Amino acid sequence: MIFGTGILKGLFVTLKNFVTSYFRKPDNGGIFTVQYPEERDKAIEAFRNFPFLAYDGTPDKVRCVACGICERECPPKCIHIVMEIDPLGKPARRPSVFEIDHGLCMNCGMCEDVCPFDSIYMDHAFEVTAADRGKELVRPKEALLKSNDYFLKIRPGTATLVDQKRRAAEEKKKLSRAATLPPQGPVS
Amino acid sequence: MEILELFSKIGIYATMALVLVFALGVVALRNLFHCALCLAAVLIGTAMIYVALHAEFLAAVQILVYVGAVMTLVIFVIMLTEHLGGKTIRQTNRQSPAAIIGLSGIVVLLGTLLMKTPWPVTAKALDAKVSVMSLGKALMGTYAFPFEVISVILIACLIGAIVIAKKDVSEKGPS
Amino acid sequence: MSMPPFLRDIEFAVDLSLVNAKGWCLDLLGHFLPDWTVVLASIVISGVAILALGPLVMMYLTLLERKVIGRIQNRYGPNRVGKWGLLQPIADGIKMFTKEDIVPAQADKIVHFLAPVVIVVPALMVFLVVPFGERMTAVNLNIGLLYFIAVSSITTIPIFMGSWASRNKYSLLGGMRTAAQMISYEIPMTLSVVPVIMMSQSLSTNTIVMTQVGDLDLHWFIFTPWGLVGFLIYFLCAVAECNRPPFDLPEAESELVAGFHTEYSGMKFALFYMAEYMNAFTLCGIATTLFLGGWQGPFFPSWLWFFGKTFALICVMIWFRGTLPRFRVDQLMGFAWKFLLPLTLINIPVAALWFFVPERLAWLYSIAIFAVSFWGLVKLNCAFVPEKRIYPLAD
Amino acid sequence: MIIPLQHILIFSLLLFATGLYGVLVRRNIIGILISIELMLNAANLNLIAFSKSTSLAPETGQIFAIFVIAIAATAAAVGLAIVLALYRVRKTVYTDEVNLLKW
Amino acid sequence: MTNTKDLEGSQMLEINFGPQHPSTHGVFRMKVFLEGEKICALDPVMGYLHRNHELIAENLPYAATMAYTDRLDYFNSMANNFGYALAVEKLAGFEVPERAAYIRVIMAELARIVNHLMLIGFLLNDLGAFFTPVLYAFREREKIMDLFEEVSGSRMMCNYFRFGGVKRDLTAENLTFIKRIVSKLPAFLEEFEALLTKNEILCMRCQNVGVLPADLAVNAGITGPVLRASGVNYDIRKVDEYGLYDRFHFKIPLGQKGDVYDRYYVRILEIRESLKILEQALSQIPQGEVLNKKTLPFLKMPRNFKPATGEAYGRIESPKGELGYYLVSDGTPQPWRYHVRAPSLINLTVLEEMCLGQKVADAIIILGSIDIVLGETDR
Repeated sequence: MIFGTGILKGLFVTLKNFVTSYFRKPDNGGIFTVQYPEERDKAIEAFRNFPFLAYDGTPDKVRCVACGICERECPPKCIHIVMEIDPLGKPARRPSVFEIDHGLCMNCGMCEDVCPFDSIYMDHAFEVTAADRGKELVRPKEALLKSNDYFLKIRPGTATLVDQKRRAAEEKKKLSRAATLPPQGPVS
Repeated sequence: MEILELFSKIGIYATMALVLVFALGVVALRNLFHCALCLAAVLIGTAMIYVALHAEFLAAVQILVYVGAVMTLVIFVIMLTEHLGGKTIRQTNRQSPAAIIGLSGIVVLLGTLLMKTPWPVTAKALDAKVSVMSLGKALMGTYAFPFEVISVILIACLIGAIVIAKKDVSEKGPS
Repeated sequence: MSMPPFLRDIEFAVDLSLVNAKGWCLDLLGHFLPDWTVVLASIVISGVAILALGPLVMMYLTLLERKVIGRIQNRYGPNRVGKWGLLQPIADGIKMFTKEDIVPAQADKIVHFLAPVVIVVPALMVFLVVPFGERMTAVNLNIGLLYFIAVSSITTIPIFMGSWASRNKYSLLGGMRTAAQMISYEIPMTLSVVPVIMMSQSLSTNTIVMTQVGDLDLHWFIFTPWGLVGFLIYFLCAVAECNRPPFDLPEAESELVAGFHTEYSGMKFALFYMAEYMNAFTLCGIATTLFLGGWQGPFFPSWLWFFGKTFALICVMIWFRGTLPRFRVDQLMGFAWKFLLPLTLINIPVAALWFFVPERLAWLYSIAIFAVSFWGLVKLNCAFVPEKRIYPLAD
Repeated sequence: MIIPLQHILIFSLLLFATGLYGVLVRRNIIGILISIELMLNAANLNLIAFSKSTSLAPETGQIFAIFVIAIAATAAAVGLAIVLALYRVRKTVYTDEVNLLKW
Repeated sequence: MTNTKDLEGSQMLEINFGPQHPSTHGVFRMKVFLEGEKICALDPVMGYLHRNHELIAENLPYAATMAYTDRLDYFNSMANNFGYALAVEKLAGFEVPERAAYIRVIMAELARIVNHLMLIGFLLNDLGAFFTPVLYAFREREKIMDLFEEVSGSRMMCNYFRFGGVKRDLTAENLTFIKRIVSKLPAFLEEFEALLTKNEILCMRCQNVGVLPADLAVNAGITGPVLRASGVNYDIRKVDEYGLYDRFHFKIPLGQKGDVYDRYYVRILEIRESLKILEQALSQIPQGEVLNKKTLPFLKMPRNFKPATGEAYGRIESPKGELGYYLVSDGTPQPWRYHVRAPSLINLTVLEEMCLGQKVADAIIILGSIDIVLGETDR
């Protein structure tokens, strides 16, 4: 073994990489850079970033009933919920305040796991910025609300399952209601 | 072309003045590191004057040996012996006034002598061009013996310096 | 091989186009103004050309380096500013200019300011003797090579200034390392040049290029055994002299943060950076001049040849940077003193004998001598030889 | 010669005197050493100036200057080595603090 | 151990490497006393990244801590999850379905590969190579990271393991993707080794530097590749045979001298062994559930999970060494005591012994070869 062969071998490796970087495919040892604003990595369904609140149809039909389970179970305690009180003074089973502090949230997905009302899910949007970490990072309900269509778009697999489950539950509810109440018209 | 000659004259005198200013810096500044830098400036300035006197080879040697090697050594030792950011303490002893008086006397005396003496300037010497080749021939011919002696001295001092600066037997001296 | 005469004429015209352009300017000036202004103008034109060339070369060297290293590492390198990132150096320059200039509170303010200014001066001054092309040496000094070595040795002083004035321990360590490294590597570098001086019997860079003359039958010194060994030694020392990997100890990022320029920011940092790259360029340029036949070469204009060869050498430096880890201080010194220096000392007599021995025989004996001495030096320096190890696999 | 010999001699005299002043008044050994370099430099300048103006072989002055530079380098090397050794033992580089005449 | 307090004010050069320094692998500080370039004393200072991990966990339900364990050793959150899941399963006596157990092994070994590749890359960075090994390692890591993201939703903070299984099943595409990774890695390793292993500069720098004798390593409680590089055959995968490691055939590479080079090369060999495990696991993996049905309600309602009073210590061979989780339950939803035995922290204790008498540059690579992650060291 002559002194210097190891270095020469290493130099050859880098030379080879220099040359092959011009024509090799990314998954084959070529340049694997994703040129971000123009190109984007392929969307991965399981990807989780900050949570969002799903609603059906219009923003006022929030699925969330402000039960506060996610607020309690959130490990870094970044969720703040206040239940809406309707004019009669009774709880409206709807959040009047639903805030998530993005400065605290660690994207663990615990809220999604524990939510019994299929309301809170992990989002794909990662391009979130704020100029002020005290106020702007605390995202209000308006910023968190996203439609079920959006959910279907970003996470088709999960969203379809959830929709099926919800529809089945609805059917069941209807059926049970139909069983307890006398029919009031033709059922479609 | 007289103007160009005038320019070079001005240049030489300016260099001399600067060199003297830096030389004063060498002896008068309190921060030793600054002194060393001033010395480097003096050496480079002197090299420029050598160039003006058509001794380019010597100028290059001066820069190579003095600025490149000796100054580096000096600064190295300064770095080793001075504390980083340490306060500068008094750098001169009490002989300073006496030295100034005595030295100014010597300067005045020698200066007048220099100006009074008629220095013979031969035309042949003014025209003579010293090429690198003739220098080399002289070094290897006429001055071969001193040259060899110098090299022996250099070797001796190299070894001596290493031995002196060496800490103990187990460790290497500075190279 | 000979070219048709008209081609030769065209080549000649292109070759000297830059020189002729300067000549016409001076002629034009000579019609209106006194003689001395023409001399002055000549100096000014050459000076401006060099002053423009230095930073320009540096700017695009940074781009080249980033691109090449990017490709080595399977990245794109800068490609956002301008086509292929060609305007990136300008963007970097603007950034450097507008950055805050931070001076440490305890720093020696004057020296801290002077160091980056002073370091550029020798880096620019050595451009004077680099023969960029036929008749394109700014000053044809008869001691050109010595001048180059002397002036480039000044570089240690401003590095010292920067490292001392920063009042930073990383800087101080970096400065110490610089001193040791630069002095150590200057010696084999200077000695590796000696055979070339012996062969061309001149210190003038122009004459050295002219002794390697030849159109397609190459008389470059690198095609002789002593030239090849000399070139390799010179090149390794050049890499060490401009503090580039694997000899980048003075600014070892993982150890000393940034070495002597840890405390520099903004334009002052840019000046250090500039000096470093200009040094790399001139060292490679001189390597081209000494061993690769300078601007000699067929078909293309001489300056194109010069720049082509120089940039090829710089690419090798960049290649080293993309591949090799760094030496340790003691290994670095050992490499210079125990390996390169003896090899240069062997190289000189081999080159001297080259004069007196017929070529075939000379090839034979020089290859034999170099092989034996290389082998012997490696054997003597057992620290350089990797240990062989066996790794047992247990259950 | 572009400028008269006398001027160079005066200049080198001033340089020499400055160096001598430094040698006389500096407390720091390194300071003394660099002042000695100044003096040697002045001497070199004289050698060159004289070799330009007298009818000796024109190389003589330069060769002697080269010898002087070589000797100066050795002086600096040995001197600084002594300074280092002294500093290691005495923790000082000031001449008036090293007055025991023993190591 | 030299008391560095005594050296303050001496002639030696005192340098603080860190907390902000390019090669301390985070906010870690080494107080170093130098004589020239030689290290006379070294004092590791840690705690800059202390986040109260253990106390937070003691105030949270068991399930919620899983997300926090990701943040311990952020290079291989899969392994951290594994250890914590093991501890809780031991405490509560949950069974893990077979497929989930296989998935766990696959993920843990992939994490080991990622960790070792990155470590070698960063070690070479410490040695002064200009990012080339790191980026080659990144190239391979990227594929594994993509896989992690696909299965767990996040590249680094996976939060993938659950008590009694894993969060999500691997699809057939995932499995073929892993197979492709496994089939391509040996070629990459060849290239990587051609670049590094025989490189003379690397050998000069690493061989006989930072030698850790076997007896010192054992006495100091060093574990993982650092211990095995010193020639001690101790691997928890073999000792405990947790998970399914008893089903796979693999060897434990051992070093001889215990220097930086051995630590580097043992890791390369470990990657090869991990590939063997992965190949076996991929060929054997059965179909079936990935989560124990009994634990699902506890995951939906973490506060309902109240393990009986008792204690459990779950440990795994994390890429850095023995990663252990100690849990004491008092019957409430929160653990009464929770402790992490972090290999990074314990391996760091021999740093000074390895560095004394070496050069500054060696201290950096010795630190790099120990492989610390400050998230785990400081917790």
